[in-house]
Amino acid sequence: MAIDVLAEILTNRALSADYNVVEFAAPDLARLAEPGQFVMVKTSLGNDPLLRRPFSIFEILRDATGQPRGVSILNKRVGVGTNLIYSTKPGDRLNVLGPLGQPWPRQTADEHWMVAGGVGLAPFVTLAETLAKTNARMRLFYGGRSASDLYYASLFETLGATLVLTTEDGSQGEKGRVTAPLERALSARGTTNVTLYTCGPTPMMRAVATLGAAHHCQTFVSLEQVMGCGMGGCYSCVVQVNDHATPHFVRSCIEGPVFDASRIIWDALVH
Amino acid sequence: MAIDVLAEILTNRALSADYNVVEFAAPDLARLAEPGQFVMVKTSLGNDPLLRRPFSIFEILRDATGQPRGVSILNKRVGVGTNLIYSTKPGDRLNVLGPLGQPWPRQTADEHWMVAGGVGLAPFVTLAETLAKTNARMRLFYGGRSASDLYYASLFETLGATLVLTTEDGSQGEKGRVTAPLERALSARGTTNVTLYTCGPTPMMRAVATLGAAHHCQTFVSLEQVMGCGMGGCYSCVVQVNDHATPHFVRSCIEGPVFDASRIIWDALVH
Amino acid sequence: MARDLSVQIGSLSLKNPIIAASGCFGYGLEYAGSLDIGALGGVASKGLFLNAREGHAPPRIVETPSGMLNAIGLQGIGVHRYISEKLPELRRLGVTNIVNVCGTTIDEYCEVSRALTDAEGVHAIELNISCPNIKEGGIQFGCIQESTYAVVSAVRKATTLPLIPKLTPNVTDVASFARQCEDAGADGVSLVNTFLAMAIDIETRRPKLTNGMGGLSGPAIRPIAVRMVYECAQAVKIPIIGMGGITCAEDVIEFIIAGAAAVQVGTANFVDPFVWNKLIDGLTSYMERHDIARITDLTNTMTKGK
Amino acid sequence: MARDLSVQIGSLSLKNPIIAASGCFGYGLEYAGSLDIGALGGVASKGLFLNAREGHAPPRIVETPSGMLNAIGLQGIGVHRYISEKLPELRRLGVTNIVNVCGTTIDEYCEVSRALTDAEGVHAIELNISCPNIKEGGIQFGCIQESTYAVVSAVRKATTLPLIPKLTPNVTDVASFARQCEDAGADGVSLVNTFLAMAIDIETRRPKLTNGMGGLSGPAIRPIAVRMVYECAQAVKIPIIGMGGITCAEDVIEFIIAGAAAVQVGTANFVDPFVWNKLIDGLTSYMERHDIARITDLTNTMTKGK
Ligand SMILES: Cc1cc2nc3c(=O)[nH]c(=O)nc-3n(C[C@H](O)[C@H](O)[C@H](O)COP(=O)(O)OP(=O)(O)OC[C@H]3O[C@@H](n4cnc5c(N)ncnc54)[C@H](O)[C@@H]3O)c2cc1C
Ligand SMILES: Cc1cc2nc3c(=O)[nH]c(=O)nc-3n(C[C@H](O)[C@H](O)[C@H](O)COP(=O)(O)OP(=O)(O)OC[C@H]3O[C@@H](n4cnc5c(N)ncnc54)[C@H](O)[C@@H]3O)c2cc1C
Ligand SMILES: Cc1cc2nc3c(=O)[nH]c(=O)nc-3n(C[C@H](O)[C@H](O)[C@H](O)COP(=O)(O)O)c2cc1C
Ligand SMILES: Cc1cc2nc3c(=O)[nH]c(=O)nc-3n(C[C@H](O)[C@H](O)[C@H](O)COP(=O)(O)O)c2cc1C
Ligand code: FES
Ligand code: FES
Repeated sequence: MAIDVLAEILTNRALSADYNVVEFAAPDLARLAEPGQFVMVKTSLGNDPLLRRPFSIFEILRDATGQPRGVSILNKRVGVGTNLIYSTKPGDRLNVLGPLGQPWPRQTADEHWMVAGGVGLAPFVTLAETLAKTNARMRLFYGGRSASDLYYASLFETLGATLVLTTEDGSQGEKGRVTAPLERALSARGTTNVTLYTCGPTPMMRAVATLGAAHHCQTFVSLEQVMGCGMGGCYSCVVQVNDHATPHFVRSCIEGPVFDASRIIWDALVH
Repeated sequence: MAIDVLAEILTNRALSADYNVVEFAAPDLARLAEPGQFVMVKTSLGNDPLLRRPFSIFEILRDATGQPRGVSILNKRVGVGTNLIYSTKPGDRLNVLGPLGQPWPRQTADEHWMVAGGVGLAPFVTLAETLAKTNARMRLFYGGRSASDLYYASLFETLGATLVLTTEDGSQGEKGRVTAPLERALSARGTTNVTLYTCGPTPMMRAVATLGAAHHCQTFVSLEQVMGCGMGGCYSCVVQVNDHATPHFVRSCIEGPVFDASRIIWDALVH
Repeated sequence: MARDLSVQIGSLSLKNPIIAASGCFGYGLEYAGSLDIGALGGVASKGLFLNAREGHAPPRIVETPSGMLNAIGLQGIGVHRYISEKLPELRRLGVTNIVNVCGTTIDEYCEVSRALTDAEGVHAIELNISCPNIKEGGIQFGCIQESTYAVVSAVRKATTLPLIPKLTPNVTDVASFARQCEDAGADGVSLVNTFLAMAIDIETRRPKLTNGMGGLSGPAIRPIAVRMVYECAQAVKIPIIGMGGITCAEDVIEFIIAGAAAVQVGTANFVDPFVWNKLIDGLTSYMERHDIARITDLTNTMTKGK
Repeated sequence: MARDLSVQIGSLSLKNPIIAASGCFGYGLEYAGSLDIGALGGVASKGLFLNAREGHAPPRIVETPSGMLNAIGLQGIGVHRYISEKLPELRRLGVTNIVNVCGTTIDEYCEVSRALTDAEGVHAIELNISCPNIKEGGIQFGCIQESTYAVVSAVRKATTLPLIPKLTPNVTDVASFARQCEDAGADGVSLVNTFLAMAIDIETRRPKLTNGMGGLSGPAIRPIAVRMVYECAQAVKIPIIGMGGITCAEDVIEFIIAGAAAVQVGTANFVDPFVWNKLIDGLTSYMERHDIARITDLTNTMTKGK
């Protein structure tokens, strides 16, 4: 079940010239949300821009007693809608529809390794919080262009995750792509049963899926297709999967955004 | 000459649930402005609403040394654009195009009587300031639905204008329409040479024009037609005038908004 | 006083004039978890061919000013799986089902229509002769008057269900197509389908949609759609289902005044899947304010001129 | 490297491809106090008949989502006053004048065109066979292929000026009309004029425009206009002037890639009368970024498919 909330913006915290975190007051929506689900945000009042924009639920906000009071999103400016979200002010109200989509599935592996690139970090806070409750062993492989692109790493540390950071310019962590330390770690893991979770640029996710398959790890990806409705109504968000004899399109808003990586026909994936 | 300024909003002062005053930083525009001119404000960033909205220049804002630093508008919520303006915040930026249109003409009458209804007060502050500089004798006939609709009356008093207030519910000044005291004053004025200036609802302006004609007073009206461009480009804002043998349409954005009332064919006027 | 929102289109009874537009509401069931889809006037299904179709490769949509382009390519499960997998649940939920029928040949249109006529729970057929997004069928029937007449009269013989051809706006004189439908025995017409349109990525110099062109829908097209509904209402006596850019009750009322007996809402559902109650409530309060007892009293009531 | 923005349409030379659209820039002089109108690629005048016209009673425009309707009704001073009162000053300012010619009969089109041919300072004729807002002329020539051919070939004989018929989008197959113009000897075609459309005041149940219907322009129509320009570019060899909803340099580039040699900008000028420099600057920097030496190298360069 999804609900639509004309949600007040509680805070808008700029992390950089491109990234910000917006907190919405939306207790009912927050109560329903599961890790990895997303919301559709209407970024303007009028008809232009017309369609909502999909965002992972970044954090479930809680009051002093632990009750859900809202959700936040981690926003990266890439176009008109994300620009509008970047420039919102506390007190503004935007329509937030959710929670939508399939959450990260619950896994019973020995270790849970999250692999995030850039704004692909968004769906992992809720996952890490849930895993932390079961004292599961977690690692976060987190890559960005430079140190200033790596946000919230310490939050994951607090939740008990081991951090493996990489930057393309070497300004923090290992220099290079996040898949390099991932591959080494997979090779070194011995008999430890590891589940991989990944979100980020498509080439990164594809590389993680390939590594996961090569190392026989269950691998989940959270895809980011262009979405018109987020509810299964428009058939815009399809990805090609290979479950049946012939490849076919499924709607990533209701069958996803989280998919078992082995289903995805990567060559057919846009973005 | 008109210029377009992406003007920062300095203050947004709500006068009531429907009226507010917005101050824009726009020194160059303010320097060019003459009493009775207007600006075209783009009320949104995107394409919806698409067109700018016309507003009288309410005040010329000046710094401590008397230099123009911007303009304000007196805004009344009636639809989508005026609603957006009502809800702007300081620091927001909107495009303001102006100054546009013909100003109130300079007159050498013994007395200058301004007749305003509701938001029709807007073009009179600049007129009163200009008249005040010449120590001209002024009256402001100002009508509203109730006391809470009459704003800025004291400003006019400060500028030396005699106030004649009316409200439909009698909560301030005389009960009834503003044209009643106006008619009495006209009848009582003796040989004093009076120029009338009016802005407000069309029926009011029409009544003032009729009174002005009956009492042989030069009468100017500031009309508020729907305007697409404000610069003479679209021919949307026409009013029918009778200067020539046959009635014909002239563009109120460039021949007006201020007209000699005797030119207007009132029966053809919308709004 | 209770307001009568019911509408009759041939033998099709709608409890209210607000229908979910084809292709914009999945098969309906996608929304059943979040709202009471049986409360809608009707649900127009996604376009159905005889067989399943994969549709076009994404990107399938692109946003435009106050509108969107789509080139879904009629991905769908085919009529038989619709009947076996979707209809039972739709029936259980009390949905008024208006099935959008596609075909690449007149025979296919007839065969799909026959299958639906034999099924339980189908209330009407909306004949899609106007999809701009597939080459092999649809729109070519909708752009030539003789073809429109031919396909509508053939399907008329194949079904006893209320038959509502859906017209394309991509023609010079839409009213003449409505007349062909009326002459061929249609119970009503629906319009408009989307406007053939295009957006180009200036960096790659390729169309933004994989399919090249797409159909424009949403508020952007509303003024053209209202004009077309008005023109059809002057031309035919059968009821008209109007659509194109409806987002709020005021828009619904505008279409009804222009000549529509009922309306469909497509793109607005993407923006607000809970729009339905707002439309119905807004319509009711307008009727109260204007003392209109039956919504049918509002249809085609525009006064011309000043 | 300097970028070459110049464009040739028959014997009409434009210094750059950005033209002010007819009816959206007065006679040009309205803007001369605020900007250098001689720097534009060209100015398409307000539509001119032989005689002066009063136009329709207001309201003449109404805003719609990302667009506007207009029914100005071609208020204008007539061709002779244009020649005597406007042309001298336009000439002095170095304006490239593309005069939009209207008529209620073929004879009138020819007579207006002859007068302009004899005048000094007219650079081209844009033949308005597409105004949706007047009953007695214009659009009926633009909606029937034979009539289009007839009026264009008649005016072709009446003038030596570059002749550019302006097409209406209110037809099934706009490219076939472009072909008629080419066959009749036109030097280019311009498109699109506005889409016939309507908005109804639901409180009064009257059209919002006094005239009833009006023409839709602005960003809302852009994707349809781009598609139509593309279709024409596949169908004719003469240059195309594209328009419909252009607001920024990216939009200009989109039309050029779709097949336009030059573009016109109408509604956007209402929103931003200083849009012109932004368009020209944006175009130049795109050409620099993509290493395009001549803007003509960009015309009709869309790659189909993936
Ligand atoms: C399930 C899901 C979760 C997401 N979570 C986040 C998140 O937590 N934080 C975040 O910043 N972004 C997230 N995104 C991506 C985000 O939705 C897009 O960046 C946003 O829609 C772009 O809107 P815009 O108006 O700024 O861009 P536009 O101006 O519309 O387009 C700019 C560019 O972004 C691309 N784009 C447009 N729409 C989408 C879309 N729906 N998905 C992906 N790319 C798009 C366009 O192709 C174009 O290249 C998520 C997307 C999905 C599908
Ligand atoms: C020269 C001039 C000076 C003006 N000065 C002021 C001023 O100082 N303060 C102020 O509050 N208002 C002023 N107005 C009126 C103001 O422009 C309109 O109220 C505003 O454009 C309405 O925009 P909207 O989007 O809120 O309304 P919409 O949602 O567009 O329409 C709501 C209603 O307002 C009417 N309307 C729409 N546009 C106009 C328009 N351009 N002019 C008049 N009525 C319109 C519509 O017909 C409709 O009934 C002035 C108008 C003109 C022409
Ligand atoms: C994504 C999408 C898919 C559509 N699919 C169909 C379809 O399968 N059959 C059909 O007749 N119309 C289809 N349409 C057209 C709509 O039913 C409707 O006619 C059009 O979108 C105009 O209405 P709107 O502006 O309310 O969306 C589709 C429209 C969209 C946006
Ligand atoms: C107010 C207005 C008046 C117009 N008058 C004319 C005209 O006189 N002659 C003509 O050929 N087109 C006229 N047009 C159409 C425009 O030239 C142009 O074709 C159309 O508006 C689409 O471009 P746009 O979206 O950039 O405005 C007019 C358009 C508007 C909005
Ligand atoms: S976004 Fe509409 S079906 Fe997935
Ligand atoms: S508002 Fe455009 S001509 Fe006056």
